[in-house]
Amino acid sequence: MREVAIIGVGCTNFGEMWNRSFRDIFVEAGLSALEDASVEGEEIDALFVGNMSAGKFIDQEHIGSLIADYAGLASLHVPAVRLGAACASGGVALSQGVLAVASGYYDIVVAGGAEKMTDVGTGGAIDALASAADREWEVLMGATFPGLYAMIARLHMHKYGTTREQLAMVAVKNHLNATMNPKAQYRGEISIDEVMSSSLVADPLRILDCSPITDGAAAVVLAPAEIAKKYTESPVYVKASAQATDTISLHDRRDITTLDATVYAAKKAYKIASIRPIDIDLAEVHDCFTIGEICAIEDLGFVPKGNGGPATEDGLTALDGKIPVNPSGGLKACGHPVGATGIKQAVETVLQLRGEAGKRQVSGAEVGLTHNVGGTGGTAVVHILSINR
Amino acid sequence: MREVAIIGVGCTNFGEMWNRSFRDIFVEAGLSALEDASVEGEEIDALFVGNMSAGKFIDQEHIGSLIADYAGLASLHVPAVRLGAACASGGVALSQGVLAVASGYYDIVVAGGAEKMTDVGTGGAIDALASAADREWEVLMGATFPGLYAMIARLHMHKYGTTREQLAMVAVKNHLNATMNPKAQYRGEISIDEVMSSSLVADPLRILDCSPITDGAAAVVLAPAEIAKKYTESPVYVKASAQATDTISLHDRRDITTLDATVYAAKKAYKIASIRPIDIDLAEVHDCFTIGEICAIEDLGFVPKGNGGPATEDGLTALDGKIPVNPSGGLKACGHPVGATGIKQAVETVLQLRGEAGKRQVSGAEVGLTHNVGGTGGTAVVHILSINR
Amino acid sequence: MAVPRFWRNIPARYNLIGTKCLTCEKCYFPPRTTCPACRRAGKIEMHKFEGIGEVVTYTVIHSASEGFDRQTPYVLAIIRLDEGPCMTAQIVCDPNEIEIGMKVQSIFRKIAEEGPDGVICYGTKFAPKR
Amino acid sequence: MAVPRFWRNIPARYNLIGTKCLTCEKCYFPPRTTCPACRRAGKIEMHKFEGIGEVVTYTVIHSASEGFDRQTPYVLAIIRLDEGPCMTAQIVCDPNEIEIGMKVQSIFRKIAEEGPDGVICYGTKFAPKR
Ligand SMILES: [Zn+2]
Ligand SMILES: [Zn+2]
Repeated sequence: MREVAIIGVGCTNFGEMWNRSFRDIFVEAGLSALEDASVEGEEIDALFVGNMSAGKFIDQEHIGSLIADYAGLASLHVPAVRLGAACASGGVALSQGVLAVASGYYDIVVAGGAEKMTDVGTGGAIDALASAADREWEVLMGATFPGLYAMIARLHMHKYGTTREQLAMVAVKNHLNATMNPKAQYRGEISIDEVMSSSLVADPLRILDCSPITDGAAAVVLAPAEIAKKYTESPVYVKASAQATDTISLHDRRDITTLDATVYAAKKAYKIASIRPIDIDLAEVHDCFTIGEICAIEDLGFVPKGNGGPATEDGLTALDGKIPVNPSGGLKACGHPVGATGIKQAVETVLQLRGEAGKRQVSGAEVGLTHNVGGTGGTAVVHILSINR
Repeated sequence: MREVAIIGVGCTNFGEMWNRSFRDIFVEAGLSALEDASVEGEEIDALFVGNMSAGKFIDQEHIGSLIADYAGLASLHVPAVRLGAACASGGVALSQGVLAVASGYYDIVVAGGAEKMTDVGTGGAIDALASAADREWEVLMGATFPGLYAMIARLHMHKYGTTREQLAMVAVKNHLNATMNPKAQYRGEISIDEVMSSSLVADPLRILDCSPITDGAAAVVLAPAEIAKKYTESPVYVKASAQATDTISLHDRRDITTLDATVYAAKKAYKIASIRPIDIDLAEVHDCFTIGEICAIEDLGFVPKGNGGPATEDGLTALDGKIPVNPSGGLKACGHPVGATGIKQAVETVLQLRGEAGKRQVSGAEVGLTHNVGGTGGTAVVHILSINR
Repeated sequence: MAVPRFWRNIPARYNLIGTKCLTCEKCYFPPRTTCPACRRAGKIEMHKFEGIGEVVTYTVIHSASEGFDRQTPYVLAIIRLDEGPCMTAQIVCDPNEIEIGMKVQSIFRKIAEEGPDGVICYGTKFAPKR
Repeated sequence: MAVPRFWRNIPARYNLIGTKCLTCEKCYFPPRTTCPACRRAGKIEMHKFEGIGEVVTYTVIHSASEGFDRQTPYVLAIIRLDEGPCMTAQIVCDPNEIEIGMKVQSIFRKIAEEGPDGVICYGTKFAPKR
């Protein structure tokens, strides 16, 4: 199989965009990625569209065709496929795009993701998000999505002594990073006290532990590594793309506090890339809730199991720490347009590896990791990106 | 890239299955395909799940994880991805599965599709199906899905002299074929008169011109051709897999009576397989409405443009015709569980090529074609299957 | 009939406002942020259509979606506007009167009954041009 | 709360009926048509659970989904049933009383308010085992 490179990236602002539609934001992200890659529409072989639930959010399926159409690719009959794995939809769109280029079947592929969440009210959005969990045996039993992560948090605190403050520190760090990201939904700092006194959603999680409802889209352009330099001075190479699955219901997991899908996907990715966790210079991880980031840095092997809280407290994951996590602000502060998130993580990582991340630049970053989770861990997708081929 | 073979197939009965859930039917189809292939769960490298709208039909996204879980593959952490392109979701699941094996990335892949449509009422099902069209500029302007195909039919009749009777003959033929298919939703013959006097849905289309609302699931097991004989005496080889896109809205097409996505996907498939339309021994085509089959046999190159009606009248596409079309009964009579259809077409074609199609067997069939359409032609997927490697 | 989706498109729905690409001079309805022909080379501006066109094909809807069911049977058509683009819309006329090639002109009408969100949807229909 | 989805599961929801695999002797709730461990080698039969278990973890829901919002705050837990499998359910108790490891027993209760389809959902909750 061929090596694959990311030759262009694009991303909309993240936030509430009342005056813009799903098709508008997707096209904006896609075209800015094409422009970044200096790729013409005629060169595109296929389009991979990550999306969690356009059916529930905008009453529209068949979004592959819709996006190809509005991007001006319909008259070229460019194949477009929609990919989904709940909150990991962007991650699977990226991994299928990588696979398609690696196979030699396609050369230039656009992998994008989008979610337009504010066309329904908050109730509608909460309902759509709950469809990432088992509707029958979690949601209809009274579970909410934050409630499921709250049960992970509760047991993590019980087993490992993780503190409420340590959870808050994840939010504080990611909001601080987001102040340096002009595309982020939230651009103001928050304090531990503010997190701790924000309203309870599902004990112990409070509203400032939760990622927001966001409109947004992101896209990357993929090409075989051997021709990447034709398009860009600074290709970023996909060293590994790995995905793993677990039970859809949290209650059926081997261990409630470990996302085995993350563990397996990461192990596979490290093996493919011949890279160890210690070699990673920065990571964009799936902090849909603060506890999500604590579990992620453990399950990705950055710290031993149970040490996620103290490691966060010690600043390991801060922008100037040993392994900066979520320099973009993460899902928590940059925003979480579900289907876009996995792609946006790649966009941020590419910007960091190119040294184009502005004030939030991680200095000297050469290898980055992205980690995208579906539901409470039913799916996990890990990518390792590097400036070194 | 490697050649790919289908080494096992499975399919549920099609129809209204009030007492069975989405997960139940998918697992049934998947396990029967594995059994047919003599493949163990431990050998499966990935799962590709075609589905149009589980979000709207059963309020459940994240169905990759759900299906992997209920098939007993979660503890193996087998990656599972959901693929969608409206009514062509099964077709894209198959094509992505083929790509994944062809690339060498995976060896044994299950490509399946399912739709559980009767958990919502008829109104809910119609609304979900309408999301295959442009919700904003077709549906909110008063279009229904049958209404869009009715406009294709009207113009086809106007331009080419296609008769109302010829449309009915598609339904009559496919219902006759379905009497010989024990898995079909409708097992009784119908007459031209019955079609012509059935209630008007969208003039000129009547209720017996329309495919029904169906629950069902289907699955195939894919393997590299070089190891296929390890699993089965009678592998069926995927000679081509091609997909094309067009505008989502019917009104934006170059020609309302031609599905250019079909034309392009078919041309590409014939080229890849080095096969001409005349070499095809049977075809399973997308007859969501009777006019759909008329357009399909033209756009696939079986007859010149405009000759679909007379060709049907002359028996060209009958089970004993020159090119039998929809021996399974098609979407029209076998049933149309949307996300399953593209896979079921492959299942039927494999059975035909193996000579295991019972009373509806097309004698001496060696090469078959499947044709799956999303929406009114925003997506088309064509596969060519053969017993000859 | 979710609220933001509908209101966002009010200029297009009420006044037949689409876009024109100054690069290739092609007109589009509904409005597009990108010219599908020119893509990044396209230069887009708003364009108000005259509302005159011709029926490309049509159907009479007997079984309608929610919000439209009290209007059945109604005529639905694909109309080619004089400026070039085609659109889908209802034609206010006797179902026996409609035919391919008929000249039509736009009118402002209620499109659908009050939806679940309490929105009455107004917009563009067409009528035979007299 | 679509009707068929709910009614199809009534034996499981009302009476805690799941499945047992005779091959590996593992019990499953909710019922499964296939044993995830044995797959095709598994032999499945119905199994009624005793309804006794232990709290693995819990939360107190303050912001609930539609149908559940009149019950807030309520306790939600993952419960390990004595027969092995875990399930998610509400615990009828004071939010201050709940703790990890608490023994609980099943009770039959209304689960959610009448939904948009007019169904009142009954099923299994748990209470502290006295
Ligand atoms: Zn232009
Ligand atoms: Zn077993």
